[in-house]
Amino acid sequence: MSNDLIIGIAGAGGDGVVSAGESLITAAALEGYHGIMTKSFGSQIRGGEASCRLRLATQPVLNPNGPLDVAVALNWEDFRRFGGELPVESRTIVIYESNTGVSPDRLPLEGVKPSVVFSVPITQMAEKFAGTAKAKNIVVAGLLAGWFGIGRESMLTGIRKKFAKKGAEVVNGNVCAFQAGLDFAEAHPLKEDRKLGAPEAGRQAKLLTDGNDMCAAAAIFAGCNFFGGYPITPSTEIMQFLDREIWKYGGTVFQAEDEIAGLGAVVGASFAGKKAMTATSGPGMSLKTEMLGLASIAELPLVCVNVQRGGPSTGLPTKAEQSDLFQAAFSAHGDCLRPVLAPVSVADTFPITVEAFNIAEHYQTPVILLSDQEISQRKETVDPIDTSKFQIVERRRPAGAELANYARFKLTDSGISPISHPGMEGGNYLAAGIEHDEKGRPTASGEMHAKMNDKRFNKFNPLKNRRDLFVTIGDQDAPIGLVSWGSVAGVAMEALRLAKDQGMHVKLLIPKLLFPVAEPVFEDFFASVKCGLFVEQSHQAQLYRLVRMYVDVPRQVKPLAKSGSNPIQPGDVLECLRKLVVTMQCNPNHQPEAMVG
Amino acid sequence: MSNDLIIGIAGAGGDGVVSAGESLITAAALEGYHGIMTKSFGSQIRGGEASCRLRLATQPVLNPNGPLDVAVALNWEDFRRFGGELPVESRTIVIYESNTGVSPDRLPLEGVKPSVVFSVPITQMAEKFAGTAKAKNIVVAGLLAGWFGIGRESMLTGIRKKFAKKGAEVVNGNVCAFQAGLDFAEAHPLKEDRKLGAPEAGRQAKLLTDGNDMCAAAAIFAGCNFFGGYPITPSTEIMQFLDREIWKYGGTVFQAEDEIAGLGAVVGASFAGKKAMTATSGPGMSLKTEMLGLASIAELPLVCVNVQRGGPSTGLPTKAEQSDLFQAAFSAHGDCLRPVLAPVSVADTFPITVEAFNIAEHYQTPVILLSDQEISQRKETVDPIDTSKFQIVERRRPAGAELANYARFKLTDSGISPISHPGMEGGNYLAAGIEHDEKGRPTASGEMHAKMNDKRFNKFNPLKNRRDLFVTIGDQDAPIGLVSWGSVAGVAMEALRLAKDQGMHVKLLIPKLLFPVAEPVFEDFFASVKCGLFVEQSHQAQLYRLVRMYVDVPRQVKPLAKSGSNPIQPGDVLECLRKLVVTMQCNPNHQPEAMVG
Amino acid sequence: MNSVETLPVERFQAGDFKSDLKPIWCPGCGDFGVVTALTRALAAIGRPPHEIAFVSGIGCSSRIPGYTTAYGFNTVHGRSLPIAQGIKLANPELLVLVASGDGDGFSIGGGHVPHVIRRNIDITYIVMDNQIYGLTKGQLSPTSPRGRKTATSNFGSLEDPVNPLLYVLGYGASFVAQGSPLDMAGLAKLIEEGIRFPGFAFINVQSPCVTYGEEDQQLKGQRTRLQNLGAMGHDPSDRAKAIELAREYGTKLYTGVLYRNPTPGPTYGDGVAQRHQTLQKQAVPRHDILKRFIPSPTA
Amino acid sequence: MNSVETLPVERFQAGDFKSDLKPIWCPGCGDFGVVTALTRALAAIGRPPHEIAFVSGIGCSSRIPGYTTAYGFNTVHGRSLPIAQGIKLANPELLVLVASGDGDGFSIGGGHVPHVIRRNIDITYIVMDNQIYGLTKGQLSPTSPRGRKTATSNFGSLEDPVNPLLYVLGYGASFVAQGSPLDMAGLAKLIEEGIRFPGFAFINVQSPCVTYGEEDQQLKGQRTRLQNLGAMGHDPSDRAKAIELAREYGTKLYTGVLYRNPTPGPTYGDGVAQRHQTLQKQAVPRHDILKRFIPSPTA
Ligand SMILES: Cc1ncc(C[n+]2csc(CCOP(=O)(O)OP(=O)(O)O)c2C)c(N)n1
Ligand SMILES: Cc1ncc(C[n+]2csc(CCOP(=O)(O)OP(=O)(O)O)c2C)c(N)n1
Ligand code: SF4
Ligand code: SF4
Ligand SMILES: [Mg+2]
Ligand SMILES: [Mg+2]
Repeated sequence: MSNDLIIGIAGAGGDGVVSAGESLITAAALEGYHGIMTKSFGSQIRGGEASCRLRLATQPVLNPNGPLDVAVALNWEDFRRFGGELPVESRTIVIYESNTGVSPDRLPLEGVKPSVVFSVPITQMAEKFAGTAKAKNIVVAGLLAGWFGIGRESMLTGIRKKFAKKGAEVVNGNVCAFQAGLDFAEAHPLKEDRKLGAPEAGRQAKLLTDGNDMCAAAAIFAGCNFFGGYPITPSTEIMQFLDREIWKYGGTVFQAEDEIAGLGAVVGASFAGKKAMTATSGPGMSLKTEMLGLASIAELPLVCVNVQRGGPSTGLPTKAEQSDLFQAAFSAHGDCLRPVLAPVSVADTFPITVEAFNIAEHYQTPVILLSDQEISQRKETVDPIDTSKFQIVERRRPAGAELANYARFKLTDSGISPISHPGMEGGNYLAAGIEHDEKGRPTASGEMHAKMNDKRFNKFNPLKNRRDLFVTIGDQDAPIGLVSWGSVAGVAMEALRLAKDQGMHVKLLIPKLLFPVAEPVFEDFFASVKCGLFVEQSHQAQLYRLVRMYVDVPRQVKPLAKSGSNPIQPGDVLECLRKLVVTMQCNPNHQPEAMVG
Repeated sequence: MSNDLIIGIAGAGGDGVVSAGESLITAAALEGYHGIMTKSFGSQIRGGEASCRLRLATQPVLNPNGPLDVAVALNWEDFRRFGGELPVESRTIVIYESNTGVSPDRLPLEGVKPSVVFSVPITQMAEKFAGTAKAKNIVVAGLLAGWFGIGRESMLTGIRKKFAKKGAEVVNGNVCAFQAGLDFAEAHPLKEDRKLGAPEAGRQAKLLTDGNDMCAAAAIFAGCNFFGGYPITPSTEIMQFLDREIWKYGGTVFQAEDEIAGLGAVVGASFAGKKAMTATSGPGMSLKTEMLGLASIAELPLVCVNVQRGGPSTGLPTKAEQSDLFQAAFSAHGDCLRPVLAPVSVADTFPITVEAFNIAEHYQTPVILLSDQEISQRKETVDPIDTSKFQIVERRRPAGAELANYARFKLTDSGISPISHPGMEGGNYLAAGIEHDEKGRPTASGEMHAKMNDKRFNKFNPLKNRRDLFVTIGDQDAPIGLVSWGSVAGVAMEALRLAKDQGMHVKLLIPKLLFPVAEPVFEDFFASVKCGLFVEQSHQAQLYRLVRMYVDVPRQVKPLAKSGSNPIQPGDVLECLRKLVVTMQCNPNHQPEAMVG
Repeated sequence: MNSVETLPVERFQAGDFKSDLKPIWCPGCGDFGVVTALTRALAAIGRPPHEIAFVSGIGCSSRIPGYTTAYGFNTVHGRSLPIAQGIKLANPELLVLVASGDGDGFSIGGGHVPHVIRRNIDITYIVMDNQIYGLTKGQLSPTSPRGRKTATSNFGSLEDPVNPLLYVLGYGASFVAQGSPLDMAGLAKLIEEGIRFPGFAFINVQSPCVTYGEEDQQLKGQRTRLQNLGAMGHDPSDRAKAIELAREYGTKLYTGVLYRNPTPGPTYGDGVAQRHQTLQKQAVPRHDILKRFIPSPTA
Repeated sequence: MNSVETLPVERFQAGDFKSDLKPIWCPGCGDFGVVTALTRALAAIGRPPHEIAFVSGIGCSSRIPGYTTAYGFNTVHGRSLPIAQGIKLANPELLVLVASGDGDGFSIGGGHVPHVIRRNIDITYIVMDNQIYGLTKGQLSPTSPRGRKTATSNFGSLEDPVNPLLYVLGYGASFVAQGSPLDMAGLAKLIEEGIRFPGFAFINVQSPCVTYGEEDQQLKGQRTRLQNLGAMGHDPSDRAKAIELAREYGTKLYTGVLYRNPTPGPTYGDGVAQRHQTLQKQAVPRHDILKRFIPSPTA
């Protein structure tokens, strides 16, 4: 029996590798399993190599990483192209297409000799039963369903649905191809039963989606009425989802001529009183810099999603990295603060996106939502979400006496001034990028500038005590502390489990609010900490550096930071932790080398 | 006798206030005095109020700030509009236009009663002698020359030159108006002689210019051949100077359609093998973000000047602030490092600009040069500079064997790879914003990405030991440390003098290289430091925060940071220092409130 | 759809649209005339100030929203059009005006012009074209003539100027006009017409910069050159003729409506409104949106 | 001045301009034809690869410089033209080529087009116009026809498309052509002509996207629609006629030279060269530049 299975499938672009993975994870979701699926392609738009990586488990899955339990190769050249993304170990069960002509004891894998290897005539089976090699993915699904015990019923339903239009014969052929996979598996049982056990929380079906669609859905839930943006990988699906949905609510999706105009339209929509958002990735964020500054000084609410990819510049457009945090916090010129939030998973993208809108509207500010390529494009099972538990915040509008001698930028105690919008009688004012007085009139006065800067910064103070935007796992008094964020937080969570298993006394802090730095939260966390790691996917260890600006991070807390594309593995974390602990024990004053990758 | 005189003059736009100041500082420069002059205007382009502030001294002047020794009001409404910019104290000598109808003991100045006040019929004298009220500024110049003993000869020469074309009568009239000012001063001697003493370093004439012109001249000296940019206050004069000069050297000034295209053309010119630069201010910097990232990954040398003004957004376009440091270091998406330099004065703008080009060419990188509105637009006397002492660095071009199987991004020990350019046979390569291998071929490999990130960061390591880019003043073992940068460094220098006069054991560090943070230099500086201040003109104390990212700043070193427009005064620094020292002595473990303004 | 409903003219006076912020333009600047003409046009239109959103970029000209009582937005350099489009799409009921300078509108902001026009978003776009960068003190503008010496073209400009009238006609604009504060009544009328036009309307205003402008651009210089298209008998429905006249931008100085499409196409807002109507019945409640993610079996 | 000196044709073969980087375009993508035509044109021109700078933005089409042996620069989205202008101005000796897509060139990069044209900088600009965003997988492009359904226009586009041919003619371009990989020889010839043209040259290429493009844009679909301007007897010196033909972009599919100015004006480079010559004698040595700051008495 298994409770956690990592399956990797690779082949050529047309092999249906991804659709095999999708039918498996869909089946798993319907049966109540937890799962994450990631896809990876060569740089070609079409016809290159394709792979997917599927992690299914009986308890929550924290990340898609780790060496494969099962490797499926439809051809070896393509499989090998994914290198470190599909790591095979000796314990990996290898299933491959017989017609590759490779013998099971001479697999073209450097330095590993997997002990369980199946050469399967996949194409031949597809052709024989479904009458077409296109059914290869159906055979693969059958094989996996057979060996690992998931999805038999749901995949059969899927086959019937998918091919219904093509007539009974085609349906039948594909059902037979699937069955052939099942049969093959039955005929070649694994020595050890590796079927997935029952889901721990029962067989209730889960939702299944990716981070981009989740973000878009959350925006609709939060009341977003306007999207302005420009396509860019890996964020485009947010706009695409909204374009399919938002019109139904009287909203608008505006594909602008560039990212500047996209955010410009969002700024306009917000000025006009609507909840508005944009979504982009690194290069687009860079172009939005000036407009974000305008929104900050004009105190206009909006949500700006940055689905991070590898940088700098065009960088690695289809790979994840966490290297846009500095930019999120500091790209604009002048003194200006905008909150930065980051979800840790597809599921988490829902509450964090809703929170982004709430913070934007409450504090009258642009909010940067930092997702990343992995979260945004991975398929993940999600437990049903009770939306009635969520509060939706609306901006504070002026009323009654406030409109009598209306001052848009009134210096209030909270720093938040009631905000009007065109159409509201008596609320007329001049919004501007130039410094202004309470009434919005332009000024060059140093005194007024200082007051307005104070207002624009101090209004965010309450955010620093939003402990609900931080997750701490482990004992409060643990001497070893991990900090991690975004998609890598799932890796840190798994590392935490492993470290505890090895008897380390360790805890983990996951901030979802990255900026402003919540000093009290970090200070409390570090109170007990003697050594530890910031685990993050960037060359510069951006969160580590950012926190240091405001918090005295204990000297023995070091960054474990790596450039993107190759994900950090739980094992990497564990190893660093072990080294750190050993060094500390030998020489508590020693300052180990920085671990920046 | 005086050795340091601060004169403020204010009037209406047409009153010639600035030209009076200019003729005085010119005369002073010719006579070997040190001087700084700043101008300030209302927000109107024309016809509003105008003022200038002139500090002349027998020894080097470190900043233009401080309360006035002499105030000249051509009318009181306009004078008062400048408020804190022209602070009058009881010891200030006040000179004003009689026709304002104000009596000398009822000056419209709140809370001060200057003891020495002269009501002078300035307009009447101008009309009488020069036959026109336009000569008011000539009368004012005469008054100041008379009372403070500067510029008599040179101003007379100036008058003769300026009015020569208008005939002997006009020349004569103006000479008489000037003489009338001198005579008035002689007839109303000050109780105490306030004439400026002889310049300490002798009467050798000095250069006179402002930061923008100095920057442009330094660029030409450094070999700059291409400028691409777009006008923006307060940086436009750099482009304007270069447009007058660079063509003579076969260079080009390209006024682009926007800042993106401006920097784009610079990137192109650099790719084509030329030394190239752009100059802008905050909003323009924000627009250049994406292009700067491209230059970083393509490793193309260029200099990008940001003449900082008040932010965020349009902010305070005509006022100085030091609030673009975070942006300079961190605006681009992805992990990427570009050096940031800042001069402290007009004179310093020469070596620092040359250094910016040298670093850009040597390290194949964009360099951000952070000037600010004050340095860029103030007139300052500059000691003659021996340009033969400066080294000019050229980029390392491939030759011979290196061109055989040329790899543009070769992973060398230094991280610096010889760079070819179109036209060079055998050097052909693909430059790109996308991640690449040594040959410039696009890649999505995590391994290659990590290697290239390492290369692009590690190549800058030698910079962190460039101690020549840091100035330390004071005893190495002083327990009190000041850190300051840019135009505010001059204020800190003056504060240091005052603090020493008061017996404090204090030293000052002035980094001209702000990023990467030179850990060794700061660590050495802080070794003896128990308490101290970062003195800077930004709300967020940006240098303080930036240094904290990389250096363990002693806990009792705090920011003294203020939003822009109203400059920090040496007295402010002194007061904060005193408080800090007192608190430390009472309770060495006490953590005083942050002093962020 | 008519973008502006006509209300009784007496409802408002020009003064109702003038704010108490004192303009800081140079005495004699042409922009004074533009704000006057505009407030007259707005009085004629009769929409109350709070139903008007007035957007601008950065420049002397872009200060204009602050001098009116409308909701103003003095944004950043070159981006007034995208922001205005967001406002109009977010609330189609608003009367949306945009003001710009020649640099703001045709240099840094020039990339946005074709798109607002091909979308035909119902806003009125007024460019104060003084052939110079006023606010930054006299640099070359995209409409400065070839050879012109300015602070950034000390040896004369080497490039042909932009032709705003021809460009917007080429982009397919349905309402294109040019005015001058010299003919205040005419300018007010043009702005009014532009606002009433159902769709994107462009009005180029020859608004001289007295401080950095050339002699012949000043109102005085204009006096001898200005030719009124109405008086000339130009038929504004004749697009070919309009293009021909537009070509003479920079040599001749025509005022009036160059082109008014007699059969204007649908606005972007019309398309959106229709789509909203068609699709609204398909909406599931916002709080049920996650139901989209209930998986259904697949192969 | 002729921008390219004619060298003996035999000096280079098309193959000399093909790099060994394997294109990762989808099989059948129109861009394969463009690189072939281009390398043929370059062989005909006869300048060695190292004297060529080939700049592009981002998009499938913008990958093209990497597939040639020229100095390539695959820059950022929409900014190929400014960068190319910097290269040309910094070193006028170089042959500067620019490649772009419809999105890269007319959406995000559209603001740069009028300016390079009015400056008349001597570069050759090739846009691979497939009426779709290929690289990002099928979103609306500025040249997609009204009503077109794409991943970002699920209910159909609400806007009129950009007309690249008409726009560049309106901006005053002196060489405007359209080609298709369907007529490889013709396309190679057009590119060659564009390069030889002394001044800015624009070539729009109908290069179909086989993966996200519509049926009628595919080479097969083009076959029935393509009309060769040469065969039609079009006189490329007739600007009015060129504008008329350009108007039919999107309905008709003309290939060949639409417009070639028979008396092209000076290039920007000509002006710069002349200025350099005039001013060089005024230069003080660079190390003496600070002498500018020796004050002289003033009043
Ligand atoms: C991004 C950015 N770039 C440059 C500027 C500086 N700037 C302000 S207005 C302006 C041009 C003004 O010319 P125009 O648009 O013609 O308006 P005018 O002042 O002549 O009315 C410039 C370059 C800025 N504020 N922001
Ligand atoms: C600043 C920025 N915005 C968006 C993108 C994403 N992007 C890359 S190519 C492209 C458009 C591609 O379309 P087109 O220019 O027509 O080229 P094609 O792929 O069709 O050849 C987009 C939106 C980007 N790389 N950079
Ligand atoms: S500078 Fe020119 S455009 Fe600006 S206010 Fe003065 S006259 Fe008007
Ligand atoms: S997606 Fe389209 S444009 Fe891109 S390579 Fe494939 S066929 Fe060509
Ligand atoms: Mg102008
Ligand atoms: Mg395209």
